[in-house]
Amino acid sequence: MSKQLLTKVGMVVLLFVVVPAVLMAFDRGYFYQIATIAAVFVLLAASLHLVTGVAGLLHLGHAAFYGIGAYVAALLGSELEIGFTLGLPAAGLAAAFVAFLVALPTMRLISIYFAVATLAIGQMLYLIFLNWVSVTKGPNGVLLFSGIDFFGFDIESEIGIYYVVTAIMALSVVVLYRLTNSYYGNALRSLREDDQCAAAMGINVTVLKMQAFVISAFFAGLAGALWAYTTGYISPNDFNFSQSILVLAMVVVGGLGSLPGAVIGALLLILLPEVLRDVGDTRNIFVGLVMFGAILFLPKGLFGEVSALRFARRILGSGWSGSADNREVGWE
Amino acid sequence: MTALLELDGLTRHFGGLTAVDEVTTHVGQGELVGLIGPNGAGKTTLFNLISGFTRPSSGAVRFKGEEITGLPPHQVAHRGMSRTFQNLRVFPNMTVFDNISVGALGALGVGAFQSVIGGRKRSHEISERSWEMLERVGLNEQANDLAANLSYGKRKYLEIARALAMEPDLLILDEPAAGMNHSETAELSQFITELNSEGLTIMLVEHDMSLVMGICERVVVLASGRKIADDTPVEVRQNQAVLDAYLGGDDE
Amino acid sequence: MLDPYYLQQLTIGLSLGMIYALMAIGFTLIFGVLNVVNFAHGEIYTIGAFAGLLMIATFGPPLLAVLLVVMAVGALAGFGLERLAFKPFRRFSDEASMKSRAMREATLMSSLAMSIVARESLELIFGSQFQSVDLSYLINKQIQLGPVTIVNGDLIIFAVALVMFLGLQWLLKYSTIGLSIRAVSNNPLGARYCGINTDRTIILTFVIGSVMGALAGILVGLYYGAIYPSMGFTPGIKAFVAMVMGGLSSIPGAVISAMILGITESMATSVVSSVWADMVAYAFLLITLVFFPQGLFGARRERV
Amino acid sequence: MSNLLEVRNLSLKIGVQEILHDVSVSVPRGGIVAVLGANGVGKTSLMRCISGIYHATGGSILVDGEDITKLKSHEIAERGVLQAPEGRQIFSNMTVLENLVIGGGPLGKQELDHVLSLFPRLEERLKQQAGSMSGGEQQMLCIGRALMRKPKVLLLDEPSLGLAPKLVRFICDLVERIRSEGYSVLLVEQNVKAALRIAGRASVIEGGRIVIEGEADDLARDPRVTDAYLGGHVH
Amino acid sequence: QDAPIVIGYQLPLTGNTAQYGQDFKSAAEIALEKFNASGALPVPVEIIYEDSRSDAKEGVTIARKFVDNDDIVAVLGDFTSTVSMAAAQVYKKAGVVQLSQTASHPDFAKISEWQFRNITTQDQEGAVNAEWMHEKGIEKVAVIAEQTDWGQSVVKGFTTPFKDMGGEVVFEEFFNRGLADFRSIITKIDETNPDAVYTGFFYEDGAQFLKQMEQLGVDIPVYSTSAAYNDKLIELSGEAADGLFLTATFLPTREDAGVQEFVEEWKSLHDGAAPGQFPAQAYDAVNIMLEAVVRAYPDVTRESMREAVAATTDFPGVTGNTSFDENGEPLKELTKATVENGEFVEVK
Ligand SMILES: Nc1ncnc2c1ncn2[C@@H]1O[C@H](COP(=O)(O)OP(=O)(O)OP(=O)(O)O)[C@@H](O)[C@H]1O
Ligand SMILES: Nc1ncnc2c1ncn2[C@@H]1O[C@H](COP(=O)(O)OP(=O)(O)OP(=O)(O)O)[C@@H](O)[C@H]1O
Ligand SMILES: CC(C)C[C@H](N)C(=O)O
Ligand SMILES: [Mg+2]
Ligand SMILES: [Mg+2]
Repeated sequence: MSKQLLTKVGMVVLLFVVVPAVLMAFDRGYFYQIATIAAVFVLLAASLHLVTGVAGLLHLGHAAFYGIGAYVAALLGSELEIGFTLGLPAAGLAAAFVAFLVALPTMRLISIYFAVATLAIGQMLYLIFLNWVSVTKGPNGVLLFSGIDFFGFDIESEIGIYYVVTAIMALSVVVLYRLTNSYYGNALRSLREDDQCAAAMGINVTVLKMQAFVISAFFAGLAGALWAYTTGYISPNDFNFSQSILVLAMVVVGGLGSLPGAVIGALLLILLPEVLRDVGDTRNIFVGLVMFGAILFLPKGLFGEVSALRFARRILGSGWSGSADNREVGWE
Repeated sequence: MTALLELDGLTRHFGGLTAVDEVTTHVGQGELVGLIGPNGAGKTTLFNLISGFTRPSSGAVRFKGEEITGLPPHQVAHRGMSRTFQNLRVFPNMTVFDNISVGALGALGVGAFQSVIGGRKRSHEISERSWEMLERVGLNEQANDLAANLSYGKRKYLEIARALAMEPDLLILDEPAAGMNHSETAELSQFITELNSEGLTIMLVEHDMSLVMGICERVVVLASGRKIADDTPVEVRQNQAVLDAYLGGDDE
Repeated sequence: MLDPYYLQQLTIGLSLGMIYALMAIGFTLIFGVLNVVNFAHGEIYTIGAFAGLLMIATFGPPLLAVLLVVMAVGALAGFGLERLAFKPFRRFSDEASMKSRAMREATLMSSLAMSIVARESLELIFGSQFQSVDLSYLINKQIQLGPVTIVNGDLIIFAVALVMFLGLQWLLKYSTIGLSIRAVSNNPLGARYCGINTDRTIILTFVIGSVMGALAGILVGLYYGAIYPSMGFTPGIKAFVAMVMGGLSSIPGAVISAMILGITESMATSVVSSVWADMVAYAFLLITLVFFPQGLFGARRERV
Repeated sequence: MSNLLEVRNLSLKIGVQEILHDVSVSVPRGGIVAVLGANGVGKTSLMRCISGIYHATGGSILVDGEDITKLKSHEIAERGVLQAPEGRQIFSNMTVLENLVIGGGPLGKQELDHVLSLFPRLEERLKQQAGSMSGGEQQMLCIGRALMRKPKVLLLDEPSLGLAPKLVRFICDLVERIRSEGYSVLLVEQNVKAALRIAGRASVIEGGRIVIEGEADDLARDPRVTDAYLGGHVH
Repeated sequence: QDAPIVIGYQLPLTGNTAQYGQDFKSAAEIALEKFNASGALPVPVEIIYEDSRSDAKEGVTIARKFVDNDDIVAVLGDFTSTVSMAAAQVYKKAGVVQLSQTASHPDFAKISEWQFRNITTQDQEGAVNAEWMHEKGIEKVAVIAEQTDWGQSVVKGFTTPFKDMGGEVVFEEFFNRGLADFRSIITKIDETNPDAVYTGFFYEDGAQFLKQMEQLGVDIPVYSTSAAYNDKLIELSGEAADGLFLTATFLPTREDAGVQEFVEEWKSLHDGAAPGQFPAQAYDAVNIMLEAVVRAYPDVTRESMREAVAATTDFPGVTGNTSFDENGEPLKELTKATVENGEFVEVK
């Protein structure tokens, strides 16, 4: 119990004292920017984790819900002058609402059929962002001049924005953590493992899937609003299929089924391209290689539920000499 | 004795095959009923019809006086019926404890909201119930092992414990003793009788005659989808049709 | 009598569908075996196109020779891909891993990683622009068929797709190899108990699927005269959609769905703006899934 | 060289868990050997090692004098060691016929007829999707599939599981018949009584070790066996 | 030796649009080398290139990075409007002048006083094309453009003046960039029987469009914008390109010392291929920036650079003369060109 408390306090200190202090020491907007974007993607990955990591549903259109949030926040801000305080929840709710609508016909689907349905939904939403010019302004995107107004405070400074974004991210991640590390999480996991069997246990599979999907969309919507407010300009390409795949990669690289894994995955895939900037034009090859290495050597992810530790112990325990006979379970 | 479960002319076709053919029977409150029959007689299909996994082609299922024909499995479960599967279905990548908690959850409600704010009482209740079941089937030492790493027999108990965690009124067991040896079967028989004596109504399919004949109060026999006998074990054992179709010669 | 305008649109749709089908066939074969989405199939397609391009640029041999070399390169690429991105994950055969989605998703990601590396490398070497192809190699010579216009490429693609399709159907239904492929796809552990060399079967599947992918790449590349590093992306998505719509492991299903997608797109373009054509195609997919949750020709879910 | 299958001092470790220790079992040509034991003692693990699904961490396995310990599972099958495994592992979305044909490998029609004559239920259902069959029907398919390759050594992991009493008896007869045709059988069985009746020798595993080993008839009278596995009374 | 003056350049060096960014870099290097060799300033000028991958996330991060680098006094780029506009928010706040060679979003230059671009607006190009068609007696036109902010402005920039002249727009549609198959659209256009097609595409989509027009036997004159001006268009589409009309601000064949110097240098670096419109655009942008540096010297600060860039008048670039109006929009002269026998030639 006390160890848990310690972790909690540690996290808070890290996010709200250590990181800003370090950033302050460098006094670099660049680092704030990266930290802020990273926070947005941590939230995004954490929200996808609920659906893909815990409930085991391969979701290939998550970026679209992120996009809905961003569009709602940006359009409310630029067209109706409804600021951040209301725009943020509105963004989350709008994404959740759309998720609810599209979930009605699709939640019956299983495995890869579900995946392809979400791909279609994601692509359709993207096409709407891009082509419904009269509302979304189409390819012109939406410019959002207003800064973050947080309950009357106007937040302009980098550190201020960092604090707001991180605070919302942290709060959301705590909620997602509690959702997944609870009996509710177990119910979701049971869907991942065997949905028919879960149904026999009295679990309403369709409704549960729908809940997970909608909740996840809600947080993706929040992430979208945060993104809109940190950049001030959004356009459809920020929410295309590649972005969905990027978020999926975060969840998987970090370790499917574990929230810290998703967080680490998001940090890795946001920070890595930046860190590798000096490598030059080959940097994305390295991103691919690192991703590959991460999956190869930690096949259940950095923090996988079906734990990496067990895996490590196994390797160490049986002395991974590379010869077939030393591998207890081989496919050779 | 009031009937807890009533089946009325239940029929199911698969293509040209009639897997379950006009089966009418009932299970009374507190009864322990066995369902036997040759392989492919339609026993599992009958269980699937009762628990909502398969829709009947015709006929009706009534549970606690209420018609439940065609309801989806989770709703049937909510009304107080829980089952195990013939081909073992545990959640392999979850711990033994978590497996059982899903059963408790199904009964107590899933509760997204409570898991975030408050809900202490509920989660306490779930863990209490899960531990209780764990202890009952003697898996408490393996509570934190992955279910996939349990041996076959232990998984059987896990499945039963999970079903019990729902605190059902009717428990349906599909071949609970398969894969167990005599002494283990005896242990299981004891366990099932104990459950039954606590007031739980149980219906089970089993090929192990020592179990069925030993503990069931009544035995229903299916052959080729039809009910060919419905009687006490003693009577059924002597029924010529049953002997021909199922037991064949002397039984051990 | 159909309006020649719609007849022409229908023809275009058919030809488009044929192109998607060409890619979907190899994709479905590989998916069918491993039950993972092979994100790198689009890169195999691209590699095939680039191999052909290099051949044309350096030797200028007859088209048939180009295709043969491309097939060889495809086979090699498929082999390499399997060794690198899939094989390492098969060392886990305990039950938890086999049933674990994490493992499946791991290969999904490893193939994604390989596809990133392959695409970025191609970009680095060739640049991301369209490559210039000797125009005489393009298979877009006009052929007039009554009121509709097609090109010789349509006929070539049709013939190749047909051969691939029939060949695979025969392979899967009647040959020992095909049965092994299906067995491994259905139950890899069971296949080992039956004495099937699962490793070899999987490699073989990758090789066959990749040969088809590479062949599709060069043919479509020459059909459009557009060869560039990210050329596999869109057809990859379409092939994926066609495969799922068809019911995952059914090759006829994938082919029919690919045709449906192609026709839907071209017909939609004639009714609404082309920017919405994909919208119609995706909506069609969703509707299909609502009525056929396991795709058009998918196996029903196993009984409990 | 009378032992067709010989398992010598086999041990298996998975991670930190020791599943088998120093297990030795041998099956003579034309003999039936039963392996008995409670749930989770390692019987299936032993069978998996023999079929090359798990790779033993110590000891060796010989078939007809040839060391197969390090061979891959398909190479082992080629040497005539076939298994009807636990969990059946049939190809659920293929037809019954296809399941059998795959099991047959290079062998063909003749074996098919033989197997179908053993299990008429399968013959009725040749075109049915294997996964939609009843539990017992799947068990027949699983055994039938293993027989399709005319195994030299047949490994049966709980063949009676899920079978009706009439069929259990039938399987016992079948196993004896297979033996009389010169095959060897290694049998894991929970139905101890039935197993001891048909087996020549038997071993009892507890906690990954062989604790009792001997002639089946002796074991059937051994109180350690009767108490633990036969509910105390001898037949 | 004084410290060099540093300029940041953000552009896509990897990813789907890398070909453009790589060309920009190449053009910028030519311009910079020439400038540093000319001795116009006692200190060298240096350009730092950062790869934005045409991704807004990376674009803003780079912008921050540039802003943080106190040595950087001005910024060039990005390529797409999307990324340029996202980055613009950062430059606006920090007060760094940003000159994009290609960002064509109607609002880009309006974001703040810090944003400039030297690409012609489509109001200008569209009007010239409309006039041109009108002169030739073309009355019914089908308009098609890629679905980007730029494509939107292409359509608007053309249809408004054309309708004002009494012309009729019989078809107006967009397509997604990178669309491989234009056949359905072409068939649809053909069905409306226009006298000409006005198109907004880059050379790659353009080549596909023209090839497929020919393939389907649709013989309607095609007009386009300077974005299609690239030798690769002809290389990719062969004879199908013949008879394409377009406006341009840059013709590598123009008899102008500046143009020829650039073209020669470019050809020597690119296996004899002539530069297209976009690299020329970048070449000019860099030179405008360098000229501004000279103007501001020795007091080269972010503020003075903004004033110096804004003061650009009649800058004689390879894409014609550039001046900035009060909004930071360029005013340029356009030439008309067509493709004849596989070559771009100026229409007098
Ligand atoms: N989905 C299905 N499609 C086709 N046939 C089916 C399906 N489900 C069951 N059957 C057939 O219906 C018959 C009854 O099957 P069921 O599983 O109910 O038998 P059972 O009595 O449980 O047998 P066992 O004791 O072997 O488990 C079998 O012959 C089976 O092949
Ligand atoms: N892949 C694995 N990873 C971890 N533990 C395993 C693995 N396979 C088997 N075990 C463990 O090895 C022990 C022996 O299992 P095994 O399946 O061989 O038992 P069994 O004797 O066949 O039991 P049953 O009669 O229930 O089938 C069990 O405790 C099981 O948990
Ligand atoms: C002319 C083009 C380079 C403009 C660019 N497409 C943009 O996004 O603004
Ligand atoms: Mg059954
Ligand atoms: Mg076992």
